[in-house]
Order: sequence, then structure tokens, then C-alpha cells
Amino acid sequence: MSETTNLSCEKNPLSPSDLPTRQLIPSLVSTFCFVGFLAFFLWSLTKAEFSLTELWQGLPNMGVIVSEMVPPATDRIEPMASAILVTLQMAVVGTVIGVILSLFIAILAARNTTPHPLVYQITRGIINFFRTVPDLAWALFFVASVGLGPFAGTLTLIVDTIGFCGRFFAEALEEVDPGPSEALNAMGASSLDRIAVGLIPGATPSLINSSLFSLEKSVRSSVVLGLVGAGGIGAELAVSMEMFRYDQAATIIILIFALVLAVEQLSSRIRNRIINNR
Amino acid sequence: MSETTNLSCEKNPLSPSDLPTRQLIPSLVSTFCFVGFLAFFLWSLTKAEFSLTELWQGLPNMGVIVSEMVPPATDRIEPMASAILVTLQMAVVGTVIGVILSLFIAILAARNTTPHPLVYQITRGIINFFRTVPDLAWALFFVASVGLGPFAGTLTLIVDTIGFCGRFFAEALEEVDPGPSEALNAMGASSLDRIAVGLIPGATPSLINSSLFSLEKSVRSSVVLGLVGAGGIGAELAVSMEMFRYDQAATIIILIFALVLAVEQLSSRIRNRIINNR
Amino acid sequence: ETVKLAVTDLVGLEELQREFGAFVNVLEEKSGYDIEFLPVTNRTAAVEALRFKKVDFVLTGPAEYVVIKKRTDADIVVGFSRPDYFAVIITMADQGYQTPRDLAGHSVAFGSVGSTSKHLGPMQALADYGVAPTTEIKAIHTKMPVAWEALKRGDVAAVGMNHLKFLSFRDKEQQNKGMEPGAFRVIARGPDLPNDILMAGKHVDQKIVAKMKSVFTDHSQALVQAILTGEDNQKYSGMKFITAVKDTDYNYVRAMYATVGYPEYAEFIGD
Amino acid sequence: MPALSVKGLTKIISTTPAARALRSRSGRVDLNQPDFIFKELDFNIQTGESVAIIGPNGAGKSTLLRCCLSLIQPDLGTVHLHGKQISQLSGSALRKARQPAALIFQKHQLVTRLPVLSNVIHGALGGAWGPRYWLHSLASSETRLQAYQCLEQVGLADLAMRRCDQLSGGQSQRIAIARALMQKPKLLFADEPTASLDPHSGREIMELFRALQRSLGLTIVFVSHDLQHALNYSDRIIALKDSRLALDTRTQNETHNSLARLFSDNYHE
Amino acid sequence: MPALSVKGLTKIISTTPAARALRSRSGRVDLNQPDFIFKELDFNIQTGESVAIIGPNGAGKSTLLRCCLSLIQPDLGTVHLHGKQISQLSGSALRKARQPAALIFQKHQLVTRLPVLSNVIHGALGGAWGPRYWLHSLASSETRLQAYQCLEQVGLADLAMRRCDQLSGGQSQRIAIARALMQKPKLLFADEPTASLDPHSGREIMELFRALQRSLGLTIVFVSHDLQHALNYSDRIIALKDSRLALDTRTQNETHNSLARLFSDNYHE
Ligand SMILES: Nc1ncnc2c1ncn2[C@@H]1O[C@H](COP(=O)(O)OP(=O)(O)OP(=O)(O)O)[C@@H](O)[C@H]1O
Ligand SMILES: Nc1ncnc2c1ncn2[C@@H]1O[C@H](COP(=O)(O)OP(=O)(O)OP(=O)(O)O)[C@@H](O)[C@H]1O
Ligand SMILES: [Mg+2]
Ligand SMILES: [Mg+2]
Repeated sequence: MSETTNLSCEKNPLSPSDLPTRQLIPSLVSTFCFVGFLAFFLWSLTKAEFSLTELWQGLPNMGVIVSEMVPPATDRIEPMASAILVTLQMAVVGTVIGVILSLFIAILAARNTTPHPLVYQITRGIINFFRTVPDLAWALFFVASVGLGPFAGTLTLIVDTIGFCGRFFAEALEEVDPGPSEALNAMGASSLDRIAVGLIPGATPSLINSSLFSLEKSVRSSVVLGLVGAGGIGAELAVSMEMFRYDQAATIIILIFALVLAVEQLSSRIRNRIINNR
Repeated sequence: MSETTNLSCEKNPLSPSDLPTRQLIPSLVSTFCFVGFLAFFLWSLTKAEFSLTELWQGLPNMGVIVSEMVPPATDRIEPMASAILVTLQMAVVGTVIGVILSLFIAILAARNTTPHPLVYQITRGIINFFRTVPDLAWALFFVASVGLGPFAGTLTLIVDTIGFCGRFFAEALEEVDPGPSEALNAMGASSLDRIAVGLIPGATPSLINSSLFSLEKSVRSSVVLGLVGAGGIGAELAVSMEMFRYDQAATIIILIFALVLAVEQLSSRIRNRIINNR
Repeated sequence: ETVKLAVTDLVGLEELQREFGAFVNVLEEKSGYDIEFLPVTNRTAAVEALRFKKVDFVLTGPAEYVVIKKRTDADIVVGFSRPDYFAVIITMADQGYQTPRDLAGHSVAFGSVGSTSKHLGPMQALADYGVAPTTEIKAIHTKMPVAWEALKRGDVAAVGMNHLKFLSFRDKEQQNKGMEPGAFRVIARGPDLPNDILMAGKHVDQKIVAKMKSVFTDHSQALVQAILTGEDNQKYSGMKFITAVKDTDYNYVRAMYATVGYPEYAEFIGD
Repeated sequence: MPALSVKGLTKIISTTPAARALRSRSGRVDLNQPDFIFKELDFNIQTGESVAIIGPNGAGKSTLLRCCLSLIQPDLGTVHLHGKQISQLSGSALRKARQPAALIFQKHQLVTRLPVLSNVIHGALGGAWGPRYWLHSLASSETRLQAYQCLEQVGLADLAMRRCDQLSGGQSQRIAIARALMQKPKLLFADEPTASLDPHSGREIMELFRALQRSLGLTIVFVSHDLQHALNYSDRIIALKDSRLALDTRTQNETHNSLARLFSDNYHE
Repeated sequence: MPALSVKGLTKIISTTPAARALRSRSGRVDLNQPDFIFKELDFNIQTGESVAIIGPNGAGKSTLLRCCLSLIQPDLGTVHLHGKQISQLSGSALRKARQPAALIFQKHQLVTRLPVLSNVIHGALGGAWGPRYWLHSLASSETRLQAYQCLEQVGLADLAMRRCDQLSGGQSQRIAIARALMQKPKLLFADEPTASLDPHSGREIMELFRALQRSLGLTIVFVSHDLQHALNYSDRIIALKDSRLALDTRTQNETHNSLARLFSDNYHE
């Protein structure tokens, strides 16, 4: 920066050739990957027999099924309400325990908090494994060891929660602004303190979001609980669908929807307070 | 701050009574909520028949099932590999389209980008609705309108993806540091520019994480694709489990696990480059 | 004393999955035991629970019986006889599929894998008519409501299901001012399927087994009434618990397993 | 028509519970309450003027600049920017009113994950729009060249391709200045633009501003804690203190000492 | 034993592709390459000294401070902190070596979502640990009192309960200083501690440092762009320029002008 030449754009004309080359095409490798992916996508698209006209023309048929859902049936509202309570109870236990375990696992599975790269690899592997093994298999394991019933269902929910929250918590920790955490490092704070004070406050909105999503997911998870005979609203819904009582199904969907909205309202409020201090 | 009194801690002794009261118990309302929740949790815990000793004693039984999984069966490796390809194709189409739609919906459904609070409420409602309506109902809708097969499966995957990504994208946008976005506001940039340039770069790691998780979820989603007769690896897995061929199931789990690991490696690399510029 | 009773995959008795209060009350009253009743949506889970002694009794279908018998030794307590319990293959009347042979090369929808009356039964029926279900047709496994919609649209040429289920579908169509019963055609049906069954795990005390057996046979009518409390279930009346059930009655089911490509469950065990 | 006209501008510290109650009560504001950031500010700034705003930490200088661009809403009073009452505007009218005014933030507010050149190009988004201004690799050569020239003006052309989270404090401050220059403003608000610059660069930047003011008729409003800069590079000095306008004079009437006195007995009251 | 001893310290700009290649090639560093932040720095700082580090933007002052606490690894050379080679340490030994040294960051690095008082209490985490130091509402009265006194020292005791994202630039800078005081350091690194402070507060803070140095024997290393501060409040001045140690003298040998000359012909080369 010299005092004489830079006061106005006109005085020191640059020519376009002085500019560094623009890197629109970042590298051969990434171009190759991108083109490969695009080709795969298009190929898949043809395989999926994608056709918007067909979807459009079929919409009236969809209407027929919807019309069978209204008016929602109210004849079983009482057992449904009690089923939803049972489900909520199992979901709360499974999610709370799962979230607590996930937090510990996530600390081991985030690049910026893991004590050792090997621990990182192993815990990531475990979290992925929890997700990959299907619910039915988990249900079998737990049925074999603790029998049919709510306990096996809760254990499966815990595993589900860890598979989901473990990953999203770890990612949330990795995304936190490293500044405050560096400051704590500089003063010689221990890792635990650094995580508790430098990272968790930054990740809190994400943690809350994932946790409450997980709770909601547990409430919705008919499959898991039905597998082990734990009942709940999912079983009600499955039976209603199976018996073509779409009007009953509609009632259950509305009940679950109300619950989902409530959970999301809660999430949104807490998050808003933390993010915007409002 | 005066020049004479503040040079050392000793000179201007404060007594503990000068301190503002500590707000350990934030307010009556939150205390009440917390106690209520705790009570509900403990009540649920008893309902869930939680018992660690039972779990511990049952572990050997789990081992029996695991032992039936090894050695993984290799007799159907070829149809399995082709099933995984088919699944991947449907998953890619469903997820890519779903992610693109989700991004638009999320922009309408994030507090800091929505054009109007009403739009916010409506889009949030739609996203929640997509999640609440069970897969079987979506399958019915789509089968009624476009028929059995991969297209219906893809549509169901799209709905699933929007239900998940729509929410997580919106939350990610809300969590971005508002600074750069405020700077763009100050210069009179349009909302679109502000979102593209001020918010998306901040949210990218989260967006990538949710998107790739969603892809992985689609690959794993046996239920959705199986329901509409679209087959794929999930259906294979379900059949193996239903037919007690745990050795075949193990093979499929290993195949899916490899895929999940690959997707996560990809995610981790891209994210790391974006977060740490490495 | 507490007795754990699981029930799984009883087609037509879905209501029992959620409304079992009356049934359990009758059972407790008549037997004097505390009954822990567990409706399980998945047969695999029920079977494994019995194998690992986590449940004492399982009320289930013939296909599950064969598997349980193969994987773990279990006793038959009582059979559960139902009228009109057989598999049918349904087509649309105007589509021109007249015989099972006409289905060759087309898609046919079935229920979940391993279900007696929605998968094994219909496939065996096809095989009985000389159509190899694993090679000559394209089998699609899905939920019955989805299969029904697919049949109406013509995505599948036929659906294999339980006869009673078919009747209820037809009734619903009529109620909703949809298709008339004449729009559907049954082109194959199997023989009446072996009975659903109540089994006891080997670990269960013989005294309890005997007690349960007597309760089921002596109070068959009361129990059936309790099952049928829901208004949707009335059409299944006429069921009965019976004691004279032999293992060999299930050899037809074993043959089904061979037909659908799982010969490991097809070995006939001694009679 | 003054470039900027502030009348009766009042802002409460929005988070104190007292303040919230105060405001919610029938929407009227009680001026006798404490907890004001500033209260009833009045001043006009003419086109082409260079005005320095000084005042102790927390006096509300940054808040004032934010109010001037309607980034936050004042609780009372009005701001007219080039004759338009900015808090009344919304949508594209607001955007249009903001476009000719650039604001250099105290905390720079760069998009840290994008390269320097892209950040500078974003300055053009006030006047133009669309993907061609989102990333430098999508921009036209013309735009890139302009951005480059703005970078030259702050002396950092060789950092054009560096990601913004790898800059030193002073470098990132200068990128923020380049971005503001890219906007081709008629009115420049600068919040402590030289706070983390070394003495030489700081002087350069102030001289650049002065030169732009003289050659292009730019109106400049800058906040500074460097009294020497305030004295050397402004036509007029405004001081905020104790939530009031403590001073509003021509620069030539003031000396370093007279200004310093403003700060000296500021605390403990 | 000097409080801080730096020998042959070299740091490459880690992100240029050239630099990456340079380092990966058998782990040796070629000193003739460009792209150094700084190269072969050597100096010792005695206990109780107050040292000012000056230099143009991007000269590597902040990077140097980070290297001194082993927050980033230098590419060559060693740093001894109170006699211990800090880059050789890890785990609890590293923590113990860092504890007596406090660093005030240029960008403050407060935990913005927590209140001021909690942030100040975090300063105690170097010496202690556990949940009682995480939030002010969990802390003992004693700790709270200490934190409060540190806040008093920077004049912001009345903001104790404010959330840190609602502070002005200068306020947040002073909270960072209070946090460093809470650490009760023997060695204080301060990266432009007065950059966004008003003239009066800036002087107060520097005088506070000076007083602590004199009364408690604190060693102080501060970076400043305010040459007057460097001259008034240091015993010794070190200047970084063109990736070298350009100057290392006793303060009394220098004048404002002699220092200013350092910066003047710095650019365009
Ligand atoms: N987001 C906020 N919410 C509530 N109060 C705030 C917020 N930001 C700033 N304040 C308060 O408003 C007052 C004015 O802040 P402002 O940032 O305008 O000060 P300033 O004059 O720019 O100070 P500095 O010289 O330190 O930058 C301060 O007391 C500050 O604590
Ligand atoms: N994270 C980083 N990665 C790569 N280079 C960096 C990084 N941070 C800073 N640099 C570069 O290293 C050099 C020294 O930066 P540093 O922050 O130490 O400068 P400084 O002397 O503190 O400058 P200032 O006075 O502006 O604060 C600069 O050229 C800067 O661009
Ligand atoms: Mg400010
Ligand atoms: Mg610096």
C-alpha cells in the first residue's frame, strides 16, 4: 500500500490478466467425481421410472384414500390416549438414557474432543454399527436376553437413540467455534472443563434439536416397540391400518401430530432462548 | 474504574453480600417443569421395568444369536450385491431430490429466513406432517396414484427425506452466526443473496451431515421400499431375518455397514475441509 | 404365579393385538394364574422368546409352529380351529386371468414373508396348480392394504391372501362405494390350513401346561367370545379351541417351506 | 438535504427486565428510566462531511450506527438517510435506501469460510444480485478486477485467494474495508476501522477515506478511539457520553487535551 | 532462568501448497523458501520484565504468542516457558506449564452464550477444575467474589450478569482481561489488549498491568499497535517485521519517531 497510488480505482489500472486464475474447475479429481456422480444419478433416475405426469394423474386416487380417513374415528379415543401415554413413557426413558450415553460417546467420537484417533475410529464404528444393525436384530438380541416387553423395547430405543444422537452430537461438537475452547486450552484447563465450558454451550442448540427429534422419533417408532410386544400407539396404528380402519388411523396420526408439534414448540422455545437470548 | 483503587484485589475489598444473588433456581416455573419432568421420568422408569441385572444375566443368550450369525453366509452374495445397487440407486434419487426440495422448504421454515411468520408456521407444519404420517400410509397414497414399484418407493423416500432434512436444515440455518448476514443486510443485499452468501456457508457442514445421513437412512430403510414392493437390500434383510437365516442377515449387515462407513468417510472429509480448511 | 403368553401373526385377529383385556380377564379367572399377555408384531421375536425361555406360551400360526418345533422343542397345548381358514389367489375379473397358469410371468403380491395364510399358503396353492412360485411368477411382498390397491390398479396380476381377509376387503369396497364384489375373481384356493396353535415352551412346568390346556378346552366358548369383543371381529365367529392336534397335521406346512425355497424347515420330524 | 439526519433517537438496553416492562406498557417509553443506551440524540450530517464519533466504551456508538441503517429499531426518534426515514421502509425500498451507505463493522463480519476475493465481491451485492456475485469463481472478470482494485487500495491484493479465517486481525479488518469500498458508497459508516491496524496502515486507511471524501464527495462517519485520528481526519466531532450527545463541534475547535478530558471522569458514577 | 526463552522459532504459513510440500518432504524445512510467517526468532524474557511486541499487520505477533503456549506447533525451534520446553509436553504436564501463563486473545474468545461472571470464573479453570467453575451459579461465594474483584479491576462489575454476546467491543475486551486476571498468572501474554478500548480505559488497563508487574513481579508480554503504550508501559520493545526480529532494545533507547520509522517503508516489497 503506497501513499500515492491507491487513492482511487482509476489511478492504478490492473488488467484482467493480472488476476489470479479463477478456479471454477477445482481439480481433475473432483471434476471426475462430480461427473461420475451425475451419471450415476441420471442412470438411477431412469431406473426409478420417475414420471411426474403419472404422479399428477394419480392424485385423485390418493384423494380416495384420504376421503376414507375423514371424518377421523372417535370410537377408540380412550384406549388410544392411554396407548400414547404408554408410548411416551417408554420413549422418554429410552431417549433420556440414550441421550446421556450419546453425549459421552459423542465426546469420544468428535475429532476435536477425542482422546486419541483410535478411540475416534472405534467409537464412530460403534455408533455406525448401532445404526446399521436393523431394529429387528436388536429386538431379537434384547428379547433373548431380557424377554418380551417394555424393557426390551426401551433397550432398543436406547440403541436407536445412540445410533442417531451419537452421530449428530459428535458432529455438533465438531462444528462449534474453536475460539473459546482454544482460550481454555491456553490457560491449562482440563479436557473435561474445556468440553463442558468451551464446546457444550456452543453446541447446545444442536444438542437440544437432536435430542428432542430423537424423542419424537421414539414416539413415532411403532416398529421397534411392536416387535417386542411392548404395545403403545404404534401397535394401535398398525392394527388400524391392517384392518382398513383408515378413519381410526387418521385419529392416531392427529394425536401423534399434536405431540410432535408440542415437542417442537418446546424445542423451538428453548433454542430460541439460547440462540437469541430472547 | 478509578485510577487509585483498583490496582490489586486487596485494596478494595468486596464482601460476599455485595454480590448479586446467584440464580441457581432460575424461576418457579422452570423448577416446576423440571420437577414434573423428573417425576414423569421416574414413573416411566418403573413402567419400563428397567433392570440392569436382568440385562447382564441375559447377555449369554445374546451371544447365542450372534454365534448363529457367524460365519456370514456367502451363498447369496451376488443377488445381495445387486440388491444393494438397486437400493443405492433409489436412495440416491430420492435423497438428492428430497434434499433439494428440503433446502427450499427449510429456507421458508427457518426463523431467520422465512418471509413471514405465517409461512414459517405453515412450512413447519408441513414438514412435521410429512414425518408424522406413517410410511405405510405414504406407501398406500403413492401406490394408489403411481402404482407399485420403484417410483412409489422413490416418492416415499423423498417424503421421508423432506420430513428429516427440512427440519434439520431449518435448524442449521437458525444456528448460523448472524454477523455476516447482518453485514449483507446493511449493504442492502436481497434476501436470496443474504441466504446464499451469509447463511449457507455457515450452515454447510450441518447441511452435508444431514444430507449424507439422509442418504444412508434411505439405504437402510427396508420398511419404505419393502412396502411398495420396490425390493432392495432392506427387503432382502427382512426376509433373511424372518426366515431365521441369521448368517445371511449378517452378510447383508456387513455390506450395508461398509456402505455406511464409506458414506461417513465422505461426509467427514468434506466437512473437515470446510470446517478446518484442511 | 405369572404366566407369560405371547400372541403373534394371527390373521384376522389383529384386534387381539390391541384389545386383549377381556380375553386376559377370562383366562386369568378360569386358570387362576396372573397372565402377562404380549402381542408381538413379529414372529421371529416370538419364536426367539420361546427358545430363550423368555415366554411360556405362544399363540401363533402354523408356519411359526413348524419353525419353533425345528428350532426348539415345544409342546402343543391346544389347536385353534377357525372356519374358512384357507388361502386364495385373487385377480380382477376383467383382466382375463382365468387359471393360475395365466399368472406365469406376471407379478403377484403376497403378505409378509413367512406368514402362513398370506405367503406360504397362497404360494403352495399356486404350486398345487403347477405354477412354480419362486421362478415362474414375480413375487412381491407387501402389506395387504398396499397389495389391494396395487391389484385394483393392475400393478399386480393377482394377490395371494387369506380368504377371510379377502372377504373383509370386498365388504369395505362395497361400503365405500368402490368396486362391486363381482369385480374380483378367485382363481385358486388351497385346502383349509392347519390350525393356529397354542404352544408351551419345554421349560414350562407340566402342571401349568395341563392347567392351561384344560382352561382352553373347557372354556373355549368364553375365550372366543372375549376375543371377539371388537365389533370388527364378529365375522370370525365360529372359532373353537380343540385338543386333538398332532404334529403331522403340519406336514402340509412343511411342504410349503420347501415350495418357497426354504427347505431347511421342510424336514418332517418323526410322528 | 443532509446525508444523515437523526432526531430524538433513543434506545433502551433491550434485555433488562425493567426495560422490557417499560416498553411493553402501552408501547410508550418513559424517558426518566435508567438503562438507556442513548437518549434523544439529535444531529444532522451534511453530504461530503467527515464526522468522527468518539466516546467511552459502551457509550452506544456501534448501536447508533446500527440504528442509522435500521439494522436494529430505535425505541424513539427517527433517522433520515438521504431524506428517507429509514425505519419506515421495508423490503426493496429499505434495500434501496441502504445500498448507497456502507458500514464497516467493528467485528468485521466477514464470511469466514469463503476466500477474501469472494468476500470483497459481496460488496457489490448491494447494487446487483444473483449467483454471479456469490463466489469469485462465478464472477465476471470485470467484477473480479474491481474487487482486486479494492484489495489493492487496502494493500492486501496478494491475499485474494486466502480463506478469511486465516487472516490476522488487521488483515481481516482491511478486507472488511475493501468490501465496503466495493459497494461504491456515497455514505460510509466505519466502526473503529483502524482499531487493529498498525500505525502506518491505520494512517493510510484514514488518508484513503479522506481522499475519497475529497475526490468523490463521500460522506464519512467514523467511530474512533484514536483521538489523533479524530482530530486529523474529520471535519466535525461528535461525542457520546452518559447516553447523551456530549459534544458536537467543528474539529478545528478541539485539541487532543480537550477531547481527552471528555473521557477522564467518566467512570464511577 | 528466563520466564520465556525462544530459540530459532520458525513458522510457515501452513496452508500454501508450497509450504505443505516443503514440510512433508522428509519432515525437513527449507529455510530459503518464502511463505514464512516468521523465521528463526531468538529472544529471552526475564521474570518481571514488561515487553512490548510491535510490528505491522500480519507480521506474526499473534502467531508468536500462540506458539509460546504451544497452541500451535512451530515448524522449527523451541520455546521454554519457565524453563520447560513447552512443545515437548503433553497432557497434564502441558496443562501445568500453561497454568501460570495467561493469554488475552486478540479476538477475546469469550463463551458468548454465558454470562460475564461465568466467563470470568472460567479463568480459575487453569488452577482448579470441575463443575464448580463452569457456571457462576455453581461457584462458591469465594470464587464469585474473586471474579467480582477482577471485574472491578477492569471497571465492569455492573455487567456481571450480562450475557457476553450483548457487550460492546470494548466491554468484551475488558472481560477477556478480567478472565486473564482471574487466572492469577505469573506471565501475562496480551494480544492488543487495548485495541478497542477508549483512550482513558486503555491507559487504565496498561497502568493496571504495570502495577501488577511492579507489585507482584508479573512478567508481561503485550502486543500493541499503540506506540505510545509500547513506550510508556514496557521495559523492552521487540519488533517483528518481514518475518524477522527487526528490533530488540530497551524501551528507554527508543522514541515514538524511531519506532514509527519501522513501519513506514514496510509495504511494497
Ligand atoms: N445485543 C445487545 N443487547 C443488549 N445490550 C447490548 C447489546 N449490544 C450492546 N449492548 C449494550 O449497549 C451499550 C452500547 O453498546 P455499543 O456496542 O453501542 O457500545 P460502543 O459505544 O460501540 O462501545 P465500544 O467502544 O466498546 O465499541 C453497551 O452498554 C452494551 O453493553
Ligand atoms: N490460521 C491461519 N492459517 C494460515 N495462515 C494464517 C492463519 N492465521 C494467520 N495466518 C497468517 O499468518 C500471518 C501472521 O498472522 P498473525 O495473526 O500472527 O499476525 P499479527 O502480527 O498478529 O497481525 P495483526 O497485527 O493484524 O493482528 C498473517 O499473514 C496471516 O495471514
Ligand atoms: Mg462499538
Ligand atoms: Mg494479531
